[in-house]
Amino acid sequence: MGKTIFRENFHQADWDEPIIYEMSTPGVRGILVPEPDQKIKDRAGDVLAKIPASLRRKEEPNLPEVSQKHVLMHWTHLAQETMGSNLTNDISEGTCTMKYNPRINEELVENTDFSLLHPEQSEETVQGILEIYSEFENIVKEVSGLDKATLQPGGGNHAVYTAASIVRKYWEEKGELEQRDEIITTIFSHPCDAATPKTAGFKVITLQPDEQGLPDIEALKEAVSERTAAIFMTNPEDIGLYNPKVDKFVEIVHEVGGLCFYDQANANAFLGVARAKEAGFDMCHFNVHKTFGTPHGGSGPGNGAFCCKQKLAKYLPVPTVEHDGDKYYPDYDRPHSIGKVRDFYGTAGVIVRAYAWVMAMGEEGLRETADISVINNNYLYRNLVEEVKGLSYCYPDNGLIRQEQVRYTWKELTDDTGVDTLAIERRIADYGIQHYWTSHEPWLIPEPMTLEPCESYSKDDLDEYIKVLKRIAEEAYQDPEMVKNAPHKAASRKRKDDNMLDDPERWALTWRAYQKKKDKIHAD
Amino acid sequence: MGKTIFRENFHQADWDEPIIYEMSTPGVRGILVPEPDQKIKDRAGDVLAKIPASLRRKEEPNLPEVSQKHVLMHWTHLAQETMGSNLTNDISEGTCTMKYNPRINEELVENTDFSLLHPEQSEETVQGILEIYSEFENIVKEVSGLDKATLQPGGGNHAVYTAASIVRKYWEEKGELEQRDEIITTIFSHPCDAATPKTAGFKVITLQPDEQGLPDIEALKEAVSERTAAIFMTNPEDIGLYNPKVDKFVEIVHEVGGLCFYDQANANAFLGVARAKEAGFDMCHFNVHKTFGTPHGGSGPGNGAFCCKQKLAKYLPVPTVEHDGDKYYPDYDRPHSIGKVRDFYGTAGVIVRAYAWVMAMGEEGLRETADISVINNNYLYRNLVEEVKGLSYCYPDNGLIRQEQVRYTWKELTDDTGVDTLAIERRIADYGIQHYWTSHEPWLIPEPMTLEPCESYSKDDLDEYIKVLKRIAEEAYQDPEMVKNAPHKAASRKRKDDNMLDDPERWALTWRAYQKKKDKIHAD
Amino acid sequence: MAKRAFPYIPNSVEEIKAELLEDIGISDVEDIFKEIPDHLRFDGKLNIPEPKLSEYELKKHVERILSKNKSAQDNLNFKGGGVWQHYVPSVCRTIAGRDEFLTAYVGDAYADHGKFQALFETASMIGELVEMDAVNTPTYDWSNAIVRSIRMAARINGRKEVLIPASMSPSRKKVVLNYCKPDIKVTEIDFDQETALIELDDLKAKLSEKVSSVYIENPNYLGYLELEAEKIGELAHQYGAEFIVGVDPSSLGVLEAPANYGADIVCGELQPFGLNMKWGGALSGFIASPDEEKYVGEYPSLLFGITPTVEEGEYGFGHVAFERTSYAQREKGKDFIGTSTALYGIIAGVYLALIGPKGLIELGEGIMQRCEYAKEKFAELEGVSIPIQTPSFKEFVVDFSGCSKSVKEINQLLEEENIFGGIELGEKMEEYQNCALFCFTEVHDRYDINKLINSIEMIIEKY
Amino acid sequence: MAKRAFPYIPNSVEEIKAELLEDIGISDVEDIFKEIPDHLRFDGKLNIPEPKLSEYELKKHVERILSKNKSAQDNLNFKGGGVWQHYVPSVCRTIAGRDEFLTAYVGDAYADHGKFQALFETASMIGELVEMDAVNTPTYDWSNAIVRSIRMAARINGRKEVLIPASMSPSRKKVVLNYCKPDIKVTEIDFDQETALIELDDLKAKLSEKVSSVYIENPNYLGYLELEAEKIGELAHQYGAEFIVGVDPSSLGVLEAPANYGADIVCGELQPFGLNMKWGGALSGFIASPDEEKYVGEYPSLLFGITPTVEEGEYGFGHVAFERTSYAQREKGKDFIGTSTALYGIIAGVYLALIGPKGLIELGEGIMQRCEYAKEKFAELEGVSIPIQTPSFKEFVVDFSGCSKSVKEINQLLEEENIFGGIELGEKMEEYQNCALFCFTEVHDRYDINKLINSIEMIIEKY
Ligand SMILES: Cc1ncc(COP(=O)(O)O)c(C=O)c1O
Ligand SMILES: Cc1ncc(COP(=O)(O)O)c(C=O)c1O
Repeated sequence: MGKTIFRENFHQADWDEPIIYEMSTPGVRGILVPEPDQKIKDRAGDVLAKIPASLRRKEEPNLPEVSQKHVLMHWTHLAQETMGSNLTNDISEGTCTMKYNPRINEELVENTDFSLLHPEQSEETVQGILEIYSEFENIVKEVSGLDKATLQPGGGNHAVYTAASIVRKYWEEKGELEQRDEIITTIFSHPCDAATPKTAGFKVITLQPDEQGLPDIEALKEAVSERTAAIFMTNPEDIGLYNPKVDKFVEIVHEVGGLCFYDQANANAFLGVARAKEAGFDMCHFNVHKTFGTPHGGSGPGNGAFCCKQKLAKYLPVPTVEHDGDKYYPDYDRPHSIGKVRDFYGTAGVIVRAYAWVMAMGEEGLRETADISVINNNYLYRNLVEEVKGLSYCYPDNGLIRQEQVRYTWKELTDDTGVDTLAIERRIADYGIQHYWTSHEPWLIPEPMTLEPCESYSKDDLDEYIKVLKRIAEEAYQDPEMVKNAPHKAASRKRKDDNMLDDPERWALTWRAYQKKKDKIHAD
Repeated sequence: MGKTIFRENFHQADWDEPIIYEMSTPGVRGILVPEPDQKIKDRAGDVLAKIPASLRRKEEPNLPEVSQKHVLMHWTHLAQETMGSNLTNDISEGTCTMKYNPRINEELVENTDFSLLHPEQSEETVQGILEIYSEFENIVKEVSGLDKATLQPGGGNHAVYTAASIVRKYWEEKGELEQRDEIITTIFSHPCDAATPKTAGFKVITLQPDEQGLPDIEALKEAVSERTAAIFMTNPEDIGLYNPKVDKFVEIVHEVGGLCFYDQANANAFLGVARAKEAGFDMCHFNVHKTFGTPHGGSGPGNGAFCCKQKLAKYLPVPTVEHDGDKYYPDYDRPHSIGKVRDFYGTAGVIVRAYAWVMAMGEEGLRETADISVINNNYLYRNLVEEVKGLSYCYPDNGLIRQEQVRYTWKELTDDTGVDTLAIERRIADYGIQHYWTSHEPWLIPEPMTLEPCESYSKDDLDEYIKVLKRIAEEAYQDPEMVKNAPHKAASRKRKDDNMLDDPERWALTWRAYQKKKDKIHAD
Repeated sequence: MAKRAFPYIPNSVEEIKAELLEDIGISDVEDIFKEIPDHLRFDGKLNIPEPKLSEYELKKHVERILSKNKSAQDNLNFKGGGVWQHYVPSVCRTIAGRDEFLTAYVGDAYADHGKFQALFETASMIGELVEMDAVNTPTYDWSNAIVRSIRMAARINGRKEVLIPASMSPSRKKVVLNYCKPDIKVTEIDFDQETALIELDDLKAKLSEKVSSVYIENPNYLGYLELEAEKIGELAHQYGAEFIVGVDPSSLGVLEAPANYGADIVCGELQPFGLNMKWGGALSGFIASPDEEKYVGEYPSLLFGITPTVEEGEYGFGHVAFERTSYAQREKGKDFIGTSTALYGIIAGVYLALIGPKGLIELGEGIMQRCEYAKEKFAELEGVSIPIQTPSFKEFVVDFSGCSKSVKEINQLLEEENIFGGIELGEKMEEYQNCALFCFTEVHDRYDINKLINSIEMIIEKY
Repeated sequence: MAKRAFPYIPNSVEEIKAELLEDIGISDVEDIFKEIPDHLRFDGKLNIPEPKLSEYELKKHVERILSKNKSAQDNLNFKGGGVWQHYVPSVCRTIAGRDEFLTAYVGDAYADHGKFQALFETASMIGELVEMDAVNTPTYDWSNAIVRSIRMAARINGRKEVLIPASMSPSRKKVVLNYCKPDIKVTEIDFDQETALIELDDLKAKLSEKVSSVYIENPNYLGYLELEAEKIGELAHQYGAEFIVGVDPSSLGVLEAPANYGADIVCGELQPFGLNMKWGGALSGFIASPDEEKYVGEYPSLLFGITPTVEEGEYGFGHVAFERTSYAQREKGKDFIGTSTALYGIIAGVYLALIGPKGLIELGEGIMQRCEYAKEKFAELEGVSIPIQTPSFKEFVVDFSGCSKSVKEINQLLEEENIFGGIELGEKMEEYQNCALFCFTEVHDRYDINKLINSIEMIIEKY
């Protein structure tokens, strides 16, 4: 075992970096564009003159003018001021499955055999990428046990929105959409399980947890009716409890004719362990950027792999990827399709990476992923709860063993010291660790913290994390003001006044807006 | 113009990173090696048993065992703790020509059409790289005005050593080697102009400067004799003065029959302005990693492009790159050759990059490089000398206009405050700037600092540099102890005791040595 | 050989696993999974392909599959239509590949200060291109940016109908039709087949006080400039509707900023800015509007703002009006927000800073010059014509009706010459049978264009 | 179009240049260059090719030239002989591409702390492989490491003769012969053509009290294990000579650490550790020795040591015994030091940490298995034989004397099958006419080996 790392002297890179506009000098170039040759120019004539005055740009766009070295330098500084999970002990971002994103997969997507494909190329010329799509669909079908998949959605929300669109189409085709206008979800399901059905036009009914912290089956029984279009639920919910009656939920909804969608964004800890099929779901989705090891990109590109049973397959967005016995082809001829949720085929690079990730792991590797994820989590949580003063976790007495993540609570520490979870979240960055995820809204658990130590983390990482939280808790008891004023060693110090960002007079979304509002922003 | 940048709140990344051995856990893997398949294993049998006992490894080599994520993380942290010039305002490393190293060139050398070439491939299969060698040789021949080139040396020293080897061979073939055993150089020429002739077996005579700071022509006249094998000299020497009598030096040496080698490592400011040919030199070299924009790699791989007149061409290392009218080929059939200075063809990737750099610039670009380099330098030096308290420069009254770099002196400031150049050099890192280059040994100029603001730096960079040095000088006057204890915001703090590194009992070149000496090292 | 630990799973070493289990106080992982009732457990092993455990074999395996593709590396590509082949500067690739940006996620603007600043800067540059003060963090793609703009408009004025041009990208239209359901009625405005422009009369006929917004694209899907854009905006405004303009922003070096011809909301696609085509996988949409609460309060996306910190002179960043979002309010938020395309947004900023104002103008002008040159060359071909005379940018329609070969056949034959011909329009828009949509960018030199023309000439003549 | 500023030269904008000149108080750059007398000025314009000013055209241009090569990407390569095709892990490439390491240079261990630590760690790992406590920062290549080791030995014991094996790499030998001049006499020790091993009798005959060092390679250039290495060391020691062993360190998972069979100085090549072949351009040498002043004081290279800082518990780094070097002492330093191959050294460390002890053993064993398999397959071919039975690692000699085709002809025909055959030995070593040196590594699977064998079989039979 390595020594337990503790970055006592840590400081994040802080370049005190100007805004790119402050680095601009007229006339400087970062790169030159290939000019058309003289013969082209001669034959083309004055092309700009052909643009009618109302559409012709009158002034040079106000872009910065910066040399290539300085562009590279600036964004490299900004990069260093960002804590990517590949560089850090990123157990912090619970519910996000911040696993290692293999570098080899980045090499694969830089391959011009992929990166320079146009989506309108003939199917003959894209057999390779179609094969990867098809193979990865087979993988998610196997992992879910469902029958058909689409990889078009650009993320988890988008996949859940796709589910909502399919539910709508399903009832529309049945002629019952007017009646079936409710979608049920649970409060510990991801916000998207409520927001996307709403966007798709449904009324949303949200179930509160029972006293164990599990979805309340009695509440469900009361909620279902002939108006129920579907249930959208996560399991384990984001507090890390597996709902052992999940199949009963499905049954109850099915009984009233509703459809059942399983938000399996983070299926990491259940790969090869439990599937949508066995629980009876009609649909599910995976966040490919979580469960299948692709990078999060600071918030995308991600991908949502949506799976469904055969009966819903006809509603999938076009095109689906099919094989005619001889070759792969995109199938647009799907009259019942909801249409499209995204242009072309979705975030293809994410799929190439995910396919490569699965191929690096195999069946045994996927199962090992699940095993180590829950073992890591149980090791972390037992030790945290034992060693860190003022820390507890939600529903401590429900007798349920935690699975892949835990929602903790700093309530005791906050009561004792006045240091709240947001302060601790900021402080952790001073030890070289990404701010942790508190909780989705609403905060049913007070002063929450959610950690997910998936399979990528070593025992040393877990021990470091424990040691850091222990130290911060001690600091909170000894020097609460210091913790409240954190971070001290991150790339940026505490914002002066978060209210500014909610104030139309003082928010500024662009440099041009900032120029206009500067005085108000800096008026004290 | 952008605002003058001043990184008041700068802090370098400091991950307080453990040694990789401290991150090791038995059994962990970073990557798996492809296993031979079972049929191979079966037929091969127990191969290890065939190794005689004395040569068979008995114990696992003690390498760290670290997962892939942690390997990546560790070296990424170490990277962030390193100030590459592409990320910084690196005017600091005078004599090193820290210019922008274009990213596109890195893409080109990752191209498998280059990166996966074996040097023993048939010439038919390497026409592309041979063409680039040939083209780049043509470029350095044109830039120097000389007749023939080799790109085999791995750096500047290596090229100068090649020169020394050629001088030796030349006299050997003339049968005069015993007599011609002296090589003359000047004290402001690079150390390699003394060290490599010595290594090649010559006695070295070093000329001191005249009162203008230029090489002393009278001293040369005294030094030359029938024992003079050659002169090896830099011009401008590394204090930035152009020797206007350089051709006289050549003449004087030629008169006694000696050869003349021009160390043009940093020819950046003289591209298209002045050449070895016009000054009469027989040989010269360029540091490709300086003058031609290739990255320095933390100290290599570099490349030394060696050029010579026709009469010395036959001594060049084998192979040379030739063209038979139809195709390129490596020529090994050179009976007078010194042999080889490096395996195969030298650092080919450096040549690909350098060729691309020249092709991005063209004749106009090379000349612009020269112009802006000397303009930048004169702007910087005038303003520094005017604005920074306690700072002066060498030979201030010699009436000569500085060219591409200047050797400054902090003597006045040191006398006033006790803060020496080494302290200031450390302190500058606290503002996000690389430690500057003081001077080669010996320090003829007290408390030296050498800056070279080549063409890659913007006016804003020059102004930032001036502002930072001005600030540090003020600090030295106001709070000398603080400056002496610098750096405070770099990736590492000041070494406890530099003497340890010269003490055989307390130096440690490897982790295994450190384990053995730890107690002595930490005994206070 | 003994079982080897997985390189991506440090704790997969048996001894470590045992140590962890012991610490937890259990003997087997099943003691954790026992929370899952047996009948919900997957009984068996996942039936997926045998892995390639070594990185080398994995690489070879995936490369072998990918090599079944033909790409624009070895083929001349003239397809656009929503994904365009532009040159991606090496600096863009470098920044995109930095693990810091690549693998960040939802950190706040302290530890992820750089990410916030980068996206703020991209928004700032986009804002300049369209001349608007508010710009969002990126959406999934342009199509998504359109529908979100439409729904923003609907929330702003409470109306439930949108007019879109029948000439818009058929693919983006599919997204719009689905996303507007069930409450926003989508009405298509006719266009003139000969000019490819919106029929103003039809627009007038369809406009009413019920219309929430009018959406147009400029240049439109077929590459033509919507010449009466300003007029269209005025008409929309007469009825109190929001005027939404969708743009390919690479045109904005030479084309007017939409705000200056009346747009209330601008949206578009960032792919031209430093992102390779990736089979259409590298799309990223943006939305811009005036910096008014009325608009800003309706964005569904995250919004990053600049704000002071406790350190004098330091720039800080944070989420603007976070309460809007579905993260904060679940179904009461504005539509929904989740993982989108932040990294692409960052790259677009790098691209814009690299190319600068003069470069963007040169890019635009150079593209138009190539197009005009190509149009002339096409027109010289027997049986080939340029049916639409409206000024265009980057793309235009070529009519092969006079040839004995169909567009599909021509494209097949072009493929044999290592050319990806124009997009076949007949299947997508009934108005343009036997037509193809050709795209020319800065990656094409005269030799490339001539090769295309000569190949077509040979194909037409030969068969 | 107006003159465009150079992207690599920010101040090439006319207005800025004018501003700088004005500040300096001159009107023209010639006012600076006037220090150079006219007759020394280059009069004219450099005659070099027209530039490719846009990055896109530059890339196309260089790629077009490079595409005239044929590489091991699309061809099966069986050449070794000092540069070997191993798989380069993606993490190595990532670290190598980070601008921080890539573009650093001579900064001290404060701002360049990471560089020092990285090279210290590489030295630490190499030290473990060879089991020695002192390791230098990298030299240009193995050949350079050899000659520096030889000169170190000469300085240590003041003697002026080195014995080297006649079987060593002919190319490295050329470097040795030049570098030992004029003062160190190089004497070759004969080897037995049938075993490829050093003739102990000849060694004994040539050893004397004048001999400063005995150098051997293990495995040797032809891939064979120098079975009597220990004995050779003993003989050297009997005469008070230093015993220098050169290694391909990728063998050290299965082969004994040289220190354990008597080596005083070990040197070798780092290219197998994470560096692509790059036409032989990615070489990097190392030297290792006991941690004794006698040795450490004689290194010409920079040496990086670990040392405490003023911050309790922090690791600092710095230059060890810097006064040794030519930087410090000019001609009085130890040989010379300059820019070497630091980045390659860093990568080698990344590689070793990735592959780990078990991986290195598997690598070695797997390579030997492939070689044995290939030997058997070769032996089955009519007219082809395996002339040397000494145990080998990675490489071995194949004799084609029984065939009607020369090695050159066979190789030419193999090239048509996309195979780079073994290195032709006849030209390099007169002992092995009609022989070729074949190399097998982990990149070769059974299919590859069989393809080689089958192709040779066909070639032999067919013609
Ligand atoms: C359970 C669950 N569902 C859905 C999502 C939404 O995914 P995305 O962020 O890709 O929209 C997430 C991610 O946070 C999640 O954890
Ligand atoms: C003038 C001069 N000559 C030679 C050299 C030596 O070059 P290298 O470091 O590549 O050995 C340098 C580099 O510092 C130099 O400045």
